[in-house]
Amino acid sequence: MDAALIPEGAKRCSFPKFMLGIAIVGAVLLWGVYAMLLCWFKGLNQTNMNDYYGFALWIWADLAVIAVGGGAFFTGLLKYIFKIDELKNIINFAVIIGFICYSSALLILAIDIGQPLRGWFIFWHANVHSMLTEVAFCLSCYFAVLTIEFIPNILENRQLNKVPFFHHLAHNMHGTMAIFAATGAFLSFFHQGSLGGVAGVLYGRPFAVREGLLIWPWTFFLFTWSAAAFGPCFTLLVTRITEAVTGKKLVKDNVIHLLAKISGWMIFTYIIAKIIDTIYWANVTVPGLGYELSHFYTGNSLYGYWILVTEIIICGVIPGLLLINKSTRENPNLRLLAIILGVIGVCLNRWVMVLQVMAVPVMSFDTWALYIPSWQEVATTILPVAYGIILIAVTYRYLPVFPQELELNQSKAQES
Amino acid sequence: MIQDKKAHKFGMVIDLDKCTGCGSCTVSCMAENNIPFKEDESDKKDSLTWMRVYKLTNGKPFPETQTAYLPRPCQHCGGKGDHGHSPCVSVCPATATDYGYDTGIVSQIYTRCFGCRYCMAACPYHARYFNWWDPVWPEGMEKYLSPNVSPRMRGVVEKCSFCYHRYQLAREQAYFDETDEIPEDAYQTACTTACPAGAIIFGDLNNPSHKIHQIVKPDPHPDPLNHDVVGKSRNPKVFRLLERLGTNPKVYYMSEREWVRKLGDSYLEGEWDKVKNHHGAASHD
Amino acid sequence: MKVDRRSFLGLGLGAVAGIAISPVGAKLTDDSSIWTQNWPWTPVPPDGKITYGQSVCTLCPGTCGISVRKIGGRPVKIEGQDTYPVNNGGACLHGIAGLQYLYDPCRVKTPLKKNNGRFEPISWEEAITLVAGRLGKLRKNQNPEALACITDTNLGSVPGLFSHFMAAFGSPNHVFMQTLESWLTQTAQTLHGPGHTLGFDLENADFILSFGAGIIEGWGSPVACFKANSGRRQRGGKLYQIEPRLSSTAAGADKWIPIHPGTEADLAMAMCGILLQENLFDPEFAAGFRGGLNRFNAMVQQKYPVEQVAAITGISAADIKKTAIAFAKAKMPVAVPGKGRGDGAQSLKEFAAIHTLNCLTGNINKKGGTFVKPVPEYLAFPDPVQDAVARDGAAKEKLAGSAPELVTKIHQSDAPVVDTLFVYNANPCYTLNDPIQTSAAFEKIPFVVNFTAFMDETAMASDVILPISTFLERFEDVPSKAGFAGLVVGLARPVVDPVFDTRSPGDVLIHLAKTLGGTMGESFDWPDYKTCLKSLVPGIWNDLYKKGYAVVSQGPPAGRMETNFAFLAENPPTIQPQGDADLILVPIDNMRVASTAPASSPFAIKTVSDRVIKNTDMFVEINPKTANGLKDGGFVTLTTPAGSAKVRLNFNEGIMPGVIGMVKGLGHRFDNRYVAGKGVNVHELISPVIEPGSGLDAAFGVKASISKA
Amino acid sequence: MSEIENKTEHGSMDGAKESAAEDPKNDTGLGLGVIFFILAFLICFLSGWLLFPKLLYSKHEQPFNFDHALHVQETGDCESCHFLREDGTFSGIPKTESCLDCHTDEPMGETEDEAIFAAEYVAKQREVPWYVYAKQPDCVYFSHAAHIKAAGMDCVTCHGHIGESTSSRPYEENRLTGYSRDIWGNNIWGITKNPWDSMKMDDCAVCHEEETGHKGYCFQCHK
Repeated sequence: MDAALIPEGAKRCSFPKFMLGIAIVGAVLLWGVYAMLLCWFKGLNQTNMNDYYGFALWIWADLAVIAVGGGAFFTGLLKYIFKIDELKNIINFAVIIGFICYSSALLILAIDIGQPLRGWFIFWHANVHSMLTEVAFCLSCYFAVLTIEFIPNILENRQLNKVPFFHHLAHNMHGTMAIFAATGAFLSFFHQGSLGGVAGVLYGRPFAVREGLLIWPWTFFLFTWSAAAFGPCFTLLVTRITEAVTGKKLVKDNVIHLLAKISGWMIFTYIIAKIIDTIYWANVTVPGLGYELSHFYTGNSLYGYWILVTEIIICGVIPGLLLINKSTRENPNLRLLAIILGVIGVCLNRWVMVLQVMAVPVMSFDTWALYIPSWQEVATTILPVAYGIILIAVTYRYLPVFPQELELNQSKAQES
Repeated sequence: MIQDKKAHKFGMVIDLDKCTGCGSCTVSCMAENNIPFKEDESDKKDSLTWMRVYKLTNGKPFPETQTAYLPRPCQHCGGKGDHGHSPCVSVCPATATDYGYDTGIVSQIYTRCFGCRYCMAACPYHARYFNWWDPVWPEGMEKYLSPNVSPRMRGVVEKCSFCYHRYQLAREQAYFDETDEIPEDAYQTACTTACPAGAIIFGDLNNPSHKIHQIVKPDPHPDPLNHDVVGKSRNPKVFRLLERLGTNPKVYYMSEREWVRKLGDSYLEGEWDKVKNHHGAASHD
Repeated sequence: MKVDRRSFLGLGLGAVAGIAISPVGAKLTDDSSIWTQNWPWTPVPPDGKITYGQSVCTLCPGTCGISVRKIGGRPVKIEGQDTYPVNNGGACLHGIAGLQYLYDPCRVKTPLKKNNGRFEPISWEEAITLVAGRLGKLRKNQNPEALACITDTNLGSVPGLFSHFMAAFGSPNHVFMQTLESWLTQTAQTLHGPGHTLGFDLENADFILSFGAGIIEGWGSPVACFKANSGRRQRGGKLYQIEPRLSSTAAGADKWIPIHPGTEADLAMAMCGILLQENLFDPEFAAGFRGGLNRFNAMVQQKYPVEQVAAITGISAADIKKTAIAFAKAKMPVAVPGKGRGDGAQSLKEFAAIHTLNCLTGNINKKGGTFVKPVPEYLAFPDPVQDAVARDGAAKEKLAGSAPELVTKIHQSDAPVVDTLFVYNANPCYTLNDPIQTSAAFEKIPFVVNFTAFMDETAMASDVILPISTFLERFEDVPSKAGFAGLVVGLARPVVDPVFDTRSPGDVLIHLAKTLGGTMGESFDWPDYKTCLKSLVPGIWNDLYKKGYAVVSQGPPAGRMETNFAFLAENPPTIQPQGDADLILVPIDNMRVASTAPASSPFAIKTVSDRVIKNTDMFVEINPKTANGLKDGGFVTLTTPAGSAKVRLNFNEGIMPGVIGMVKGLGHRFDNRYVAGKGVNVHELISPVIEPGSGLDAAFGVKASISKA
Repeated sequence: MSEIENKTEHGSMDGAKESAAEDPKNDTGLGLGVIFFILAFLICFLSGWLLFPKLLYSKHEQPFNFDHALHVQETGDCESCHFLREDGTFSGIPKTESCLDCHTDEPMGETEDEAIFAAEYVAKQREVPWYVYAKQPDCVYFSHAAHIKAAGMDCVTCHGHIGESTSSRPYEENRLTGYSRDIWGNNIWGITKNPWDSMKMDDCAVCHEEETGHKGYCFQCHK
């Protein structure tokens, strides 16, 4: 039915099967859209957020998708600037994942704000002192860059590529991609960082506040670093999932190993920095404000020291070591474990830097504030996941996303 | 920044020993500022009360228990070093809230706010409130709304304004009378005038003739122990909330009771005894 | 010509390009954001000229002067009136929320008649004719005493007009709700003879010994008391608070002395004993002691020895002695009776014992002391014109001494004792202990006429509702009361035209009497209430009208006071709480909740702690030691002899073990989603116990048990 | 070579058909496309510029015509009717009561408008529901006293020569925002020649910046 659109030589499942899958995920998507419309038309009373939890699940989801979407800029940086050519075999997919993550982030922001129709005031009446302004500008610009990076891949669709204009456009865009990759890396550095800055500048919140360099608190650098470290993990994870779903090998092992190795070193160095930051914060920053470390990890039913251990040791040090070490890195199961732990780790870090910040009492007579999201919040948070799955399915089906796909699956095709 | 010849610094001092926790300030504030109410207001984390009264306790068992009340308006922080970079103002992405260098009041434009709530995350006092709901009054009750304060729409953040509209009214009177002076009693907030116990005193911290200045005796120099802190009270009975964070609030509290003063901030074990008699640069003279 | 894809593409692109470089996009983006700034469903209050109106708040016995800010003639804010001699600026939260009462959705908007259990609107003429018809029959049948009347108080011209009406009609059955003032009058009568009441000069006293009086929680005239308390702190005056719970007053006191609930009278008796024994009473004042001081002394020494009282009250003997001696040795000591707001169930024995402490110190009718003063007499009512029917009826024996006693009598009797009942400014079907019984008693009364502004529980149990204007819409004289030291009469004045089709109660009574005609009409020979009021207060009308108030008396009353100990010397029995469970439930007065009529405003309810009401569930306070394995915040069933309720626990270290505290004023059952349907009415768990000496309900609490729900 | 091949086959055939239509030699399609483009562009462009502003605003006539010039002639100034109250607040549009200082329910002149005023408003003791051209939204606080008294400005500076008008023009209201058109200004891009051509926040800010060196803080102009 849609054979004409499928990349030449690639094998795809039947159209009805494909549509069935899309329909199932689409139903989830529609559920999310329904929740989104409720939030837009009835207001944020549809959520379980409150005056203590002005930032909650959505902002966490925002930070998390941007962190794991960091694979796009970092892989681009490595490929186009550091000229690590093997990565061309995964860069397309990294860009798509990045595109999904960033478009999701923008969508979530559009739901999250109380007055979506006035959202553009952030640009029009921008306050340059606000980290969020920096986030908004860099995020939108980088999203534009990602779109530009994504376009050549779209134009490589068999039908589109037949149009000479599109064909040449795609070709030329590939040629200039280094410029965009550099721009993207620059923008990403700032918005990943400013997302870290969002928490780090809150000097009214001892749990979040960090000292830093010039106007940037340490969390600024930690966030950029962690996005670069864990973003590739997520790219690898999604690649692995796509391989599992399609039942095909899509990227050669040497590429995977290389990216995993780079990620491993990034995680390892990041986690050392994070440990230093935590120790400094716990021993200097916080006592200086009159708080014991235990204040932040006791006296409530959720946030205990376990979260610190999980984030730093289990989901930081361990994946780092597993990916640095050649034998564990090249063991598919251990590698998978490491990248899963890594993704959990960075998401947990973003959770802590949003939700735990809100939960900790600051005034001595205040109490811990815990919160459970409403179904509307959960649905709108799952919405981007469903959207991502659909977009990956569609792009995989119709675009030559994985340059090595045909090569890796030739024998199979011949066998049949 | 307006370099006013005579910049004001409006502030408040609340005597916690006089405060009875009666709630008049809260209600006066709600009536003055067109604050709506809902069917269920028992979820205090979703209840618009610019002026909230907290209950403090010394945590001791019966019969040693002691309690006190602490009314908490917006603290109108001057920010670190009192430079006007209040925690909430510096983070607003749309410049919908700013620090008035001529009054020391943190002001807002509700109609510019697009509801990102970053300011709420920044405020450790929970002084900022979000309009989760459309403001709705029972039929006919909207007749008592005051035109001096615009009712806020759903989806924006609001907070105590130190009844800025009363300042505006006082200024209009002064313009009409062709004088520069606004007498102390011409500009008083709704909570101050309502307080039946006379526990709230409001005025210009920069004006030595004002009662608040005489009670608080703000230290113009940075605190030698923490240079972010400016305007520490030289009155041993007066303290501020979370002073150590360097937010530099303009709302001061006063109590004879040491346990009450201690609750103003967090202290490591043994630390309180060292700092409790430290009252700004003056105590080093 | 072939229209193909390209044509459509051209059309689309052209349209997009054309719109894009026109102002449509930019303007609509901007305008849609401006639309969000001016949503048509967000109200825009109209502007206008600022003016001020002055009136007196009648929501509670506090009688504060208020200033109403109006904009374009529309009242927008109520504040305390700076110059008013009761509150001197400042106002309580209920008064400040007064405009919510004015526009309350459960205001009665027009006269109503009950027909088959449902109210239907009728005109004022119909309503008056209906009531007059019923009343006319009573008089025709020579049975005028079958008309009874409950008003909140007996003070002021409006309750006075009701009394006048009852007298002219020929019924002795005008009873009043229990108020602090009624207890104080009874106490003064018992110890000093009829025609007296008590006032407390808290503003100047240097040692206040409060037996549970919520001095900063609504006792007496709340704002005046708040000011006095702040003044006391500045003066360095002392406050000792004796009560089972760490109330705000206790927390703000110099000393909190926890006491077993209901044993205050014993303590006061023991303290009297100490004062007498240690010769710490004032010999000069003692010259005026009558009626068996010695007998009293002998009795207290025998019946209230300190050690025994220490065991009963839970206060150590040493503390009792120390406190009594400190009190006696103070320069200006005042012992203050009246637990909580002082308007709930209390005991005359307790009031008398506490006031005896004042008498013994001799700090009576002196600055900073207790004032034994005449009941207000500023109203010059003409004698009612009575015909034979009225004279006969009025001479009959009074059914009851108080509203709770009347209700109990009606409830207990099989024969209809009352044919028609007037209720004015009271909500007995909510406020009295055992309101279910009260409502049942109301069912037994064939014809209940309610003069009320709000559709409350009692209004719902009435047959005809005559909607009255609020204190912001009408004239009324408002005398200070409830322990206020001096006598200030204020004038409530209309600051706004009646919002609904309501009338002043005085005008309604005049209209009703004229409709009845004959001697009734002659007794009410005024054209309207305002003229009537003017004629009733000839001496102070000018002050009232010009200044808004008249100070009738201030400072200590002149003259020596005689004190009669006969009542106490008999050692009247102490009222014990009903039931035999282990715990004791006591109502708590919370300043933020109105416990009598009218109910709280939405604003007031909004300020109530989430440890009192959460959603619609109510918390009761207990000491963690009493919990017995139950959890803080957990649901329990609270059971008393009168009933049971599902409530949640609020652990409070500041309440005596064994005591359960429950806030008064919640659990309303009328139709107002902002105020009613939240929590439980504590009165539903307590049955009235009429104290023999006073005829008033003295059930201060009840035995109770809790179990996991 | 089976499935994939076949599909590719089909695919290319589809492609071939389409490319025939797109054959550059057959340029009627393209030409028509261009014509449609131009047509649509012009229609949308012109309606965006000319029709849209008309649709965006609804027009209302004032309850009756008001002759400012005549009244200024009779009273001598603006302040007789538009005055500062003793508390410094601004009276705005006069209430009927103020008009009664001169007018009665018997018309003084002979205009039809005054007759309407006398009969409909004075006699019936009603307020005239004037449309206010310079009405700011509810979020705006504006102090006339600050501008008249402290800054010594006159009415014309902001309001223009309304005092010289002899008739009331229709009031135009933005259908979406409810604003008077005078706030944004007649020009749809907000371009203005005179201060009174528009009364937006930016217009206030420009002058404030010039006169006081600062735009002012939020609450200076917002409530």
